[in-house]
Amino acid sequence: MRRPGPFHLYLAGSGMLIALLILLPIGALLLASSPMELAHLLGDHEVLQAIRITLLASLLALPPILLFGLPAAYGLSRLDRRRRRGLEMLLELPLVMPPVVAGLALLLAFGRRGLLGDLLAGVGLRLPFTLAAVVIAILFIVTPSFVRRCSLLFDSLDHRLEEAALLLGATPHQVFFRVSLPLARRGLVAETIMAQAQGIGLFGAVILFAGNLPGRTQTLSLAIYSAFESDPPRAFALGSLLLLISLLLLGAVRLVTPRGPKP
Amino acid sequence: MRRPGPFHLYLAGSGMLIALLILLPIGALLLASSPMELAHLLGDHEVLQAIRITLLASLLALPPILLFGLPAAYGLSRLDRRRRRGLEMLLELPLVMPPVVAGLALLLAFGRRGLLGDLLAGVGLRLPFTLAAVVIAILFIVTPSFVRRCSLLFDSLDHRLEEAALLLGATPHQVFFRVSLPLARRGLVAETIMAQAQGIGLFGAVILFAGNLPGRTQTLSLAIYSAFESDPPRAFALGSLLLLISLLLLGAVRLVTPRGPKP
Amino acid sequence: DELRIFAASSLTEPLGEAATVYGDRHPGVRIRLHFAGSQTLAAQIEQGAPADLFIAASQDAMARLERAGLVEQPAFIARNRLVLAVTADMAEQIRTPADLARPGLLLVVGNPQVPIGAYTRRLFERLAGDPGFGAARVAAIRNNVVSEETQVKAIVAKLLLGEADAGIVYQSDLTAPAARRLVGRAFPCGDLPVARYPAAVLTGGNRRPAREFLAFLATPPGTDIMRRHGFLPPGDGP
Amino acid sequence: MSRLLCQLQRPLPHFVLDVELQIEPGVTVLLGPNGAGKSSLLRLLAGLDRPRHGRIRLGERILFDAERGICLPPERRAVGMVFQDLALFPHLDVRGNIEFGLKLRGIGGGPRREKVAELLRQLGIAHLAGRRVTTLSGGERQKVALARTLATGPQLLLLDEPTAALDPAARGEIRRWLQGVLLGLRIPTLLVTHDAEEVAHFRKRVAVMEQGRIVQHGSYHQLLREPQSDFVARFAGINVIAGRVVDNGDGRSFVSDNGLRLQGDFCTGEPGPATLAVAPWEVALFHQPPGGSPRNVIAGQVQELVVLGDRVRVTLTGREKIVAEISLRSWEQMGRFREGTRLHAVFKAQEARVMNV
Amino acid sequence: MSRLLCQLQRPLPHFVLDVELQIEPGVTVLLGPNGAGKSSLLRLLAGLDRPRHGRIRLGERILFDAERGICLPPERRAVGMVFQDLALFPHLDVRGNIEFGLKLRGIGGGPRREKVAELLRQLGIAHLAGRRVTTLSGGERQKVALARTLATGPQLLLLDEPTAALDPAARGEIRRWLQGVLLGLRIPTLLVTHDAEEVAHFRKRVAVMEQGRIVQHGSYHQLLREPQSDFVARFAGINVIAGRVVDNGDGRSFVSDNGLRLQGDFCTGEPGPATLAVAPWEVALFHQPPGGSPRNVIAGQVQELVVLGDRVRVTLTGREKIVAEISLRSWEQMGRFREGTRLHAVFKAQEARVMNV
Ligand SMILES: Nc1ncnc2c1ncn2[C@@H]1O[C@H](COP(=O)(O)OP(=O)(O)OP(=O)(O)O)[C@@H](O)[C@H]1O
Ligand SMILES: Nc1ncnc2c1ncn2[C@@H]1O[C@H](COP(=O)(O)OP(=O)(O)OP(=O)(O)O)[C@@H](O)[C@H]1O
Ligand code: MOO
Ligand SMILES: [Mg+2]
Ligand SMILES: [Mg+2]
Repeated sequence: MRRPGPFHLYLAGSGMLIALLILLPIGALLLASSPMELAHLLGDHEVLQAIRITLLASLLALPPILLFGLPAAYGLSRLDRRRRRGLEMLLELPLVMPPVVAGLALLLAFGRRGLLGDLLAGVGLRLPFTLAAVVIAILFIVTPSFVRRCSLLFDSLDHRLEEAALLLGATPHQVFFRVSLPLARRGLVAETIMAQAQGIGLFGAVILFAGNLPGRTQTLSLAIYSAFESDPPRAFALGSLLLLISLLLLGAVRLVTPRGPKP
Repeated sequence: MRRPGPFHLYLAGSGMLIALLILLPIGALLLASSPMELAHLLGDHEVLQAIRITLLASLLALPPILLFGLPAAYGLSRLDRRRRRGLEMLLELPLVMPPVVAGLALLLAFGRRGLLGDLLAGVGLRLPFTLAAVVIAILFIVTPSFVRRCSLLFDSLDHRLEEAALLLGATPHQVFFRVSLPLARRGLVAETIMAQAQGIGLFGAVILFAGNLPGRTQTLSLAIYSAFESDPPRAFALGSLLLLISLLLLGAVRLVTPRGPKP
Repeated sequence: DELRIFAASSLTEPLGEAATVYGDRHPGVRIRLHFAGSQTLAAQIEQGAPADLFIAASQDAMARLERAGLVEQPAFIARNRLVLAVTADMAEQIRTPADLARPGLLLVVGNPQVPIGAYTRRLFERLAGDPGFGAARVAAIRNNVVSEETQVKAIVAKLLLGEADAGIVYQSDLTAPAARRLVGRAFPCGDLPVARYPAAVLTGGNRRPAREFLAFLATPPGTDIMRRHGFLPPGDGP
Repeated sequence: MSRLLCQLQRPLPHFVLDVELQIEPGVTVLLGPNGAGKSSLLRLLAGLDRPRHGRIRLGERILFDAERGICLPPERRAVGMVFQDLALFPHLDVRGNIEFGLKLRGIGGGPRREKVAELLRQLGIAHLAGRRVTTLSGGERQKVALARTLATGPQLLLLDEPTAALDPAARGEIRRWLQGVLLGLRIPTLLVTHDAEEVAHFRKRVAVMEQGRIVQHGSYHQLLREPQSDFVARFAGINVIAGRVVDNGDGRSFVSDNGLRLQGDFCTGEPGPATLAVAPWEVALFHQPPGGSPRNVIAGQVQELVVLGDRVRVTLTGREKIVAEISLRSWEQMGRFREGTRLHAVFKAQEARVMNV
Repeated sequence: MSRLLCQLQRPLPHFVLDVELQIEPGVTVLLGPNGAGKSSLLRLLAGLDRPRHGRIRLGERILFDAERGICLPPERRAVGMVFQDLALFPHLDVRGNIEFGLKLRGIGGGPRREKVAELLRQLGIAHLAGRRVTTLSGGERQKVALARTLATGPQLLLLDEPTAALDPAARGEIRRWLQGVLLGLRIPTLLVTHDAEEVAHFRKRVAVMEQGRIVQHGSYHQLLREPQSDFVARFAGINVIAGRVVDNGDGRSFVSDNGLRLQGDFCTGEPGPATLAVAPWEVALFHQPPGGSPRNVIAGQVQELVVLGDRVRVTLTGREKIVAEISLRSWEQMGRFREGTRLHAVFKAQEARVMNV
């Protein structure tokens, strides 16, 4: 490589600053509990349950995110600008909502007395206090920005390639699956990972909408919050555990998804 | 346009489903309080203060996000794959952290007794319970995924254009400012908007690290939490207010940023 | 003079009012109130938060700071009783706590790891030990629990929104205007667990105004404010 | 055995694309200056853009009819197109690009492999089968684009400068191969090119587009004989001099816009604006003005001199600019004159044509 | 008045790029088959890729020296390059693209506007100044790329097929204009092209690259006379027949690999492997084998026949394939024979060359 000039120092410096911003708190957290404590936690039934529910919920949220989120993003990126604006703002709104507000809004919409309450009751569905509610909370928080960001990725594709595929006889859905998706693959995988990560850390909305019942709706994040009130060191340790599990998960996802060629 | 086939119905259906998922809770929330109540809130000193602090903090967070986040993202997208992996995971980690954990980690790192406590005290800095802490909390939560996502956008640029610029005599920093940034502009603006939105909604990390001091560190999101403790309907109304303000903000940002040509 | 009070969120209303009244009487003192969960506050104080007075909703958090030598000897400033809160719709069906055993009821309680939940668990233990109530009934009641919230107000919110039929909360939670839509039902047996709110002056803070404010809370105007918001006087004993 | 009939209108930024064209099975070459609308026409035929008015019929199939509201989407038109900028799929390797269309058609296993192998062999790129297309050279990419399109067996072929990046040897080979393939397929093919040799090769049907319109349509021979526009003349390398035919008692003469007066049998046509066309190889050069009464002599100075094989192309500028092509031998006999030399150009009267415009 | 000296090595996937080249001010044409490494060489010179070994010197400046660890970054090399795929900035309009380099150099206001206006005018694209580059036609884009590079006043110019997408008229004009500009600039220029006419134009210095190496370097004339590789021969359209010179008592003869035996004065060279080169215009065609002792006659069947202006290119296949170019008139006199006709090709002995390989 070339000799680093001031610009490269700026790039590297920015990177290091941000790395520090992340590493310091994470390091401090990890240092706050001993490996023994962490190992101990893994023997705790309630902790294991919480891990199970966390993984289960974020796993259950994955198919709808991909199944509806990706086509919605693709559709959005193909709309004309005027029609996009409103939709884009709609997708950005949930980001703004503090967790309590999001949880409340979910209750107001899907709760027993909520907007859809009677409808859901009619088909015998009760969402709050169920795993389904955890999943819906994740979907509500995670999907909109997932869609918005994937649409940015689809925007950056070379439109000619899609035209070329059409002319080779690909129907629009074949174009989507065989050209657009694979071309945007790297970015989409990254977005999916980030959506999963966000889902794992979700707290406020889940606790309000889904409640906090160990073994049923208590995710690791809720367990941490609960522990924090009675036994802060345990909360620290649980936080470290969550980080380590996520690290493993993020690493594993990287291993199983062979990266496509950089377009 | 062409006649809509089943694939287009799938796209449109997915879009509608997601729109519903967003609109229902938001609609329910807005319906839960009358316009009168909202107008009333705007006369409340504490509310106005909270709005001011919210806007101030997210505005103060903006320059560092852009100033360090963009170059870090650019640098990342220019690293080779092996070195990227670890850094990418690092950037994804903060997403996983539940707000309490994030707040704790921040306290452990930058608090008076934290890792950097003595260092900061040495230079006469006390971060917790200041506006600076709110900003740092926003930075800690928002910057990593901002960087990660912007690096995806930089990845999707055509590398040849940057080479062409070099050959026309552009130094690396001129390439960055005159070619890479403008080319990725649409996406970067969108990511910046989303980062701002996320900062507005932040709660857990802020209350832990920065405290909940009205007029000093109490953001709208924290005010909602406090209201929730004393007067839940007021919390609903504040939530609606937050949404409306954000809507105005998002719309305004769209108006002031003329969109570059779609590359 | 500035007085920085870190107080448990459940004290938001009465302390807010008390601060106003106290401020009127002592124009020289500026009171800054900071409300959050007791443990959050404790963690912040541990990490060097600038506080003069700490009022917690649980002895755990206070004990933590005591051990660290960050606070002076704590004293209780109020008590709070557990009540059964029932939504207006269910007021007919749930007349006494015993009715909670009915299958299909949605009951929300506190997580045992937070104070309200710890008290609730003790309450259930007492009830189970009470022959008049019966262990079987308590088991049935526990079966109806759909959520263990980490915040009392989350329980209240769920009741207000009609998501749950009944919840176990503090007496003080039913005094807020919004809670008028809820009906309180007292628990029968005499020896009920009672929540206590310990307060302590921080060793590293501005002690004089903190002590004076604590003293004010013990005067009739202070206790009156607390009472109006559903709190009981501190009484005595641990 | 289906022909393409089209009649289309679509506004472009600077002019309206307005084309009526009939393309028989076999290759029709489409010529035209840069920005004439050639690529735009191809996109309309392919269904990637939509005409404002008109219709497109391919054999019995109606691909587009504005009035009847018919507009077949591109993927159902069975139109193969090689883009000017190729548009190879960067996420697939060479084989993947070529078999893309075959896979869509559900052609699997053996037949697909064979088809691909055959195309790879025919284009001489078998050794590249597993390569990522981003690592190919310009010419290699063009071959892949060609193979990808031909693999799908289209019923109409649109080739936008498909050999522009090929080296001349490869270009000749692929041109011959393409001709063979197309002869076998007998489908209408529209080939955009700027290469005169390519036009000579597919000489039977040539269409010329300018400013969005087809200005000439016929065999290359016709084009050469009667270039109906400046572009065609320059493309074919024909000298075209603008002027007018005037009647002067004892016969007619041609007076160029720059005042050059030429007389002789070739001055047919009605008096009025006209152009004179004469091929460079019909122009002879002399150091001294030839004897007799030289009525078709243009004097000038050598401005440019290019040796092409055994011939020398000489550009003379005087009152008018005229290009002559003489044999290397004549040039040597004339003393290897260089730029700046004053010469006299004479053309054989019977080879020059004056056309009224 | 600085020349470029380079001596470079860099491994490519299938071969090693290994070039030693000296480029004088003025245009050197770089020829070579697709995938020979031409674009790769340009990237190395520009500093976009880094050679494994070697050095590059431009005048007094050392751009690269592996041993001394010198590697000037591209932006400090003052090298202008037109990419094969152009790489125009899509976020800027035509004017913005052209003035990009000027702005970087801090050239503002009037001088910049004038410079841009001049370039726009010279390339005939003044009307496109405000257009987004994504809306340009292929040829228009190429002109913008050229203007953008020339605007910066480079000290070394690398042009990768800069006229490939231009129509012939524009190509000729721009070629002439480029020549004028380059004459004025007097900077070393490396021009990659596949266009024979372009080579004829810049005929003085031609380098031929194959498989990563410069296989021939000289004037176009030398190339035509002594094509030292199949590619050069085919590029120049020269017939090349591989075989060997054998000594047979009464003189030497040339025996082609396919068993064709030719005798005569031209059979110079040492016995051993050799190639015979003869230009198409030096080949005459006859219906009947000519009288006498025809020792340089190749019999065959007409495989292909292309009319190019006033000449006809005939490809004959017999034992060997041979291409002849005869005048249109001769062809007409021979009865306008068509594909399939059996003919005899004879070449003038003094024009053929046998080279040992
Ligand atoms: N998307 C577009 N937006 C605006 N103008 C366009 C667009 N595409 C093409 N044009 C303009 O339409 C005209 C015709 O362009 P087209 O690409 O069809 O030319 P062409 O005949 O293919 O030229 P070339 O031989 O240079 O490829 C040009 O002037 C071009 O600038
Ligand atoms: N990035 C790359 N990765 C791998 N192989 C490459 C890469 N770039 C070029 N090559 C290979 O190196 C060889 C030389 O390529 P190059 O582009 O230099 O050829 P070229 O002479 O410019 O050909 P053309 O006339 O077709 O443009 C080719 O075989 C090509 O496939
Ligand atoms: O008053 Mo608490 O500490 O939120 O239960
Ligand atoms: Mg074109
Ligand atoms: Mg190349």
